[in-house]
Amino acid sequence: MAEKVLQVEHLEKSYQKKHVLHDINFSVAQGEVVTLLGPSGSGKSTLIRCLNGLEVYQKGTITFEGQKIIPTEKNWQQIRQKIGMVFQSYDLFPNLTVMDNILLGPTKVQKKDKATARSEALALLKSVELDDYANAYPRELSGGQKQRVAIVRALALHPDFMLFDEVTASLDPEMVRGVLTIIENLANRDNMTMIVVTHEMNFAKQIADRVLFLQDGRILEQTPSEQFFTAPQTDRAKVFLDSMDF
Amino acid sequence: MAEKVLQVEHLEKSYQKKHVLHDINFSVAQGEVVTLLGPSGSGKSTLIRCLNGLEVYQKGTITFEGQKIIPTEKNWQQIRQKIGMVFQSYDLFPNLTVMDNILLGPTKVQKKDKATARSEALALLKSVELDDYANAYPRELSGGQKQRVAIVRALALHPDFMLFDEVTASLDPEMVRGVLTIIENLANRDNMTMIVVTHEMNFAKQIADRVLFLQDGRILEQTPSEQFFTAPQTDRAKVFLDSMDF
Amino acid sequence: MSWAIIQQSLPMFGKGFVLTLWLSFVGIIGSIIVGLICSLFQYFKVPILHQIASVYVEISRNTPLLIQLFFLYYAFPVIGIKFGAELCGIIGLIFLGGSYMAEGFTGGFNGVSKGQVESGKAIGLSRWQLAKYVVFPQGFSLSVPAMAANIIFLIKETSIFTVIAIPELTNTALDLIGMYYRSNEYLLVLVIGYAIILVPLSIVLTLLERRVRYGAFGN
Amino acid sequence: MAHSGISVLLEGTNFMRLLGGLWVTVKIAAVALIAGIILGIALGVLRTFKNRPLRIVLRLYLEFFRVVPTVVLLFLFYYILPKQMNFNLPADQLATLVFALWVGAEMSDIVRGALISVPKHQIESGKAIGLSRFQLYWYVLIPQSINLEIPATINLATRVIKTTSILLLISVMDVINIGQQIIEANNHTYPTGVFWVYGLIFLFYFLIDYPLSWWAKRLEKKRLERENG
Amino acid sequence: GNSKKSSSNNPSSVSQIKKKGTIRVAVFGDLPPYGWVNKDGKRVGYDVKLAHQVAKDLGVKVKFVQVNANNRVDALNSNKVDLVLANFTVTPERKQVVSFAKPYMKVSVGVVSPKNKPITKVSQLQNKNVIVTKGTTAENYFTSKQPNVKLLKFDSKTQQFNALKNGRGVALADDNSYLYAWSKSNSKYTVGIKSIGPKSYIAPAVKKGNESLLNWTNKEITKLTKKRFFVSDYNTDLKPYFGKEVKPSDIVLPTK
Ligand SMILES: Nc1ncnc2c1ncn2[C@@H]1O[C@H](COP(=O)(O)OP(=O)(O)OP(=O)(O)O)[C@@H](O)[C@H]1O
Ligand SMILES: Nc1ncnc2c1ncn2[C@@H]1O[C@H](COP(=O)(O)OP(=O)(O)OP(=O)(O)O)[C@@H](O)[C@H]1O
Ligand SMILES: [Mg+2]
Ligand SMILES: [Mg+2]
Repeated sequence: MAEKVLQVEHLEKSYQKKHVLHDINFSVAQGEVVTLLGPSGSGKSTLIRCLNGLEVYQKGTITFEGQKIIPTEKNWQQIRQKIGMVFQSYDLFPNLTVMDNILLGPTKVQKKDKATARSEALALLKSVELDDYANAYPRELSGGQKQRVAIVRALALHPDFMLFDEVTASLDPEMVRGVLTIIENLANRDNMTMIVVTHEMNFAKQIADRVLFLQDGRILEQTPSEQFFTAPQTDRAKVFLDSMDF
Repeated sequence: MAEKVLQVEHLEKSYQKKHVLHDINFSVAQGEVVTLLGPSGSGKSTLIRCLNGLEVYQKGTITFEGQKIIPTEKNWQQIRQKIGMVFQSYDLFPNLTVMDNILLGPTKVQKKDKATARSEALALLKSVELDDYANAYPRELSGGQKQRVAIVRALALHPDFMLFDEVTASLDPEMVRGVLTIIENLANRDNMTMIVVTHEMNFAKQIADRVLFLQDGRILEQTPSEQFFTAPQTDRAKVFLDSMDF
Repeated sequence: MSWAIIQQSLPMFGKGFVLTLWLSFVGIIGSIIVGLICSLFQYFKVPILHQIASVYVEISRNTPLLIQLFFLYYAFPVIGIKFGAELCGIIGLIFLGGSYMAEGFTGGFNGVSKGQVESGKAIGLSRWQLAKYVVFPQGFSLSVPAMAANIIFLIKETSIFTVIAIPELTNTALDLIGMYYRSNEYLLVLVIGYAIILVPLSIVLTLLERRVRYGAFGN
Repeated sequence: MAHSGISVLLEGTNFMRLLGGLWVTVKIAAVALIAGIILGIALGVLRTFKNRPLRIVLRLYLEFFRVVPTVVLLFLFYYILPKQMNFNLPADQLATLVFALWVGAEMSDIVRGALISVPKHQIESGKAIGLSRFQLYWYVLIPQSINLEIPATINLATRVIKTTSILLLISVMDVINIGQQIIEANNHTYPTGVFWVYGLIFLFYFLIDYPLSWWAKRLEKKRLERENG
Repeated sequence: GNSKKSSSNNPSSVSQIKKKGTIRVAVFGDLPPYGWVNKDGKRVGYDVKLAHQVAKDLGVKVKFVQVNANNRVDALNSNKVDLVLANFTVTPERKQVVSFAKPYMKVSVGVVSPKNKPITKVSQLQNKNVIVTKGTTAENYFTSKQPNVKLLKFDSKTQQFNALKNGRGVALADDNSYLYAWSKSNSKYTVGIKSIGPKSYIAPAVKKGNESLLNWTNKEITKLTKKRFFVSDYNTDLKPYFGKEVKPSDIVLPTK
């Protein structure tokens, strides 16, 4: 098996009284694409947010690129430069232009040279067909365009690992494809290691190497993609898959 | 052809400077289910809102059950009792219980006897499997449940005609089916006349007698359902349909 | 700091305290009534009255209570209109508070979401029914924080009544200081007097506000 | 008789003196606002930190200035501070200080409110690209909260300007105090002078505050329009 | 060493005043003819003239701080001013909180009322509203000696006189001398009670413990009295405002 980029062991997470994640164990290999499926409220977002230090977890360890993460805000801040994350709500900073949104990380966090960062950013924008919008403000973009910029913003830090949390959920149906194509390219062409939460079953089928199926905060199954969509191991997953196409 | 319940002729609508609907002409026959498809921003919501007097239109006439509507707020108020409408954002009144939400129309607008109205409301709630929630407040319900109550609230006025505007768009995927089933039953079992705006293509296929395809505020085609989904008349509709399944 | 001095002054402060409470109470009730009437004029766009209400709100909000009181108390009698000091105070407070309350209610009514109004229309509610069953109940809850802030504001404004010789809390303190020169003691009692009224009120209103914000109407 | 009273305003240098008093008023309000706003921004940012003791102290500061009427604050500072702490300022500077501290308290609440109403997603997006806490505030939170703060701040300014009317109680030579001097000096010749002098002062305040209120309302309306699409 | 330290700490000592080159004097701003601002915006009056003379003799400039009756004591105690020349009547209570220099004027409480409803006896005031200014000897007198009289208490002279004109009380009580002046220019009113309570004196006041300025002021008053300064001050600044019922000897102390 390829090198493990990320390893999660015995992760437990509660919100005040609510126990949301139970004994989560899994790992992701270099270049692997894992999709996280499961009904609403099963803990997908919570899990993926733990992996980026956006949630405090109570127990367990996360090992990233061979190093156990000591979960202080300072450490996370370092690690986040290597783990990109994109959310459902395309949260571009409305007070900055598209270009400035993208440059903020490279120039302010990584202290890169501005000119280099800018030409890199332009190349990335070009790859998502948005180079014309470099100086536009987020409010001038459609949802799909915003989400593509959000992906570029994460990629501009050259992360080793990407997390996507339902990035198309708030898009108009016609906008969905453009965004998914970019993620698909990242997976297949650039061989990016990533974890993707999605409700688009066709898309999941297409990119996932492996599926983690979550239910009530537990991993019910970890199955190679082909097998999951044709013959899932658990009944719950079957019911879930059935409900996803009307 | 069956009796025309609704007839729209030469409808034009602008918001300040923006011309949003151009020369809209169509009619709906008794018991017919029309779905309104089209890309985001094409004017679907605006059109459907004009049909219920929620938007002021600048030109054209709407004829409902043989009578030309004189578009004053007073007239619309009468007509709205016969044309039910359900929105994307399940806007139940948060200050009233489920039952009171439903009873408001029948008892206050139509001055029905409270006991009768209540037993009718209970029957309707039962039909959507929510009779246990009669005394709950909207905040205690899930999105899918709220949307089902919103449909019941509209039906409680015994409308002759129903308008649905993307009623499942803000629901979790697993909640969608329950709501669509109810609309499907209304169409197929109760033979309700209705116009449905939706992005769920499978659902549209299943219930529509006819599809109106809107683009940039114009009706590009009006095609019987079977034909539209297999061989739409316009290229634009083809592109649209392609984009809808990844 | 002398306890004896404080103790001796307590009966006078007690009277001032009661008067402050009473004037605030009457002023606040009056303000709510005036505010409500104005906001109803504005909500229903009653011809003429709604313009009058708007002009009133602007004048009242953009001038100091002190000058309003000076006018009522010192200037109006010159043109033959005379009210007693306490009446002047109450009229002034209501004149001021009415516009703040009106803005609060109007803000609440306008804060009711468009979706709610449209849902109401869609089931055929008339304009009045819409107001009665949808806009007002929700609008009042939305205006609670503004009301809370206004109530505290108005109580504090009663301190200005001192300039028209109403023996409320502040006037009492300033008077005692002028006679017996024990400013430390009297100012301490004065601050405590206001704290007794306003701290609990502020806590209750903060809690209320929190409930309105997070509780009731999360759709 | 009432008509002739208006000429009290034109008598001698009366009108110019009233304007001079107004200038004192405006100057105190302006300096207090500038200083208070700067103070308030700093405190507002601090109040969003998780540090509990700090938050409690700042909250107490806010509540003190909220609960005590401004008239009383003025007297407290005017009489107590110099005696207890040997700290002395002329009345107008002292008034400026009190108003600045008051503005700082109110402003800290405005700033805090605006900061915490920046959507949580924005903070998370910022964290996700590795921004430090300072960078998060500087590039994301503060710029985004400004639209929310401006109307509230203008409204605060109108309140401060109105409240300057009480300065006459601590012998600042503000517009009202000058007005009283004029009323007293012309009382014999113009018995209805009181009406006109207070009337003019009333108008002065209105002319300063109304445009500000109008501006705040307009900004607020625009912001709401932007937010609701 | 202690006393030395405190005197060098004293910002109002004669040496400090001379060093700063300014003396800060509390005066009234709305009490003609004692301390007021005339039509041209100039501070004038009997007290103001005295202040100018004091400054001149100290060889410094004068800076006026306008006060109301009820903050004269605190203006001194909180170091807002060095000297009070604001018609400050010497009373036992006040002596405990400030130091009075030698008096320069005589005074007692009088009561002014409308000519058409004149008040001539204190008994007419029982249970009636009487207007006073906070922190005056008139307020003190009625509070302690006439508890059945209802007092309306104002912050400033302007406010109290306006209140009388608006008929908010049956009469107004204050130091008789300016009531004479006021009633002369307001001919519908008369000083119906010329004097009640004890005769008293008006004197400059300094902060307690400010021996240096107190001693200097005492010498100054003695000197000015001898030089008949107060007589000429009376003639220029007071006499024109008083009616015939006032004689110089009612106000000015005898020149020893
Ligand atoms: N801040 C919070 N406080 C308390 N409970 C929370 C919080 N955030 C999430 N939860 C709870 O944790 C559980 C998991 O939520 P999570 O958002 O991870 O689910 P999800 O699988 O991402 O759902 P969805 O598909 O709807 O996004 C849910 O029961 C949710 O109610
Ligand atoms: N209140 C408004 N003021 C100005 N323009 C508006 C307003 N509401 C809608 N529009 C514009 O009218 C056009 C049609 O909008 P409409 O909401 O009807 O589209 P739609 O087909 O329902 O889109 P969606 O699928 O996203 O709901 C769009 O260009 C929109 O920007
Ligand atoms: Mg989620
Ligand atoms: Mg729409």
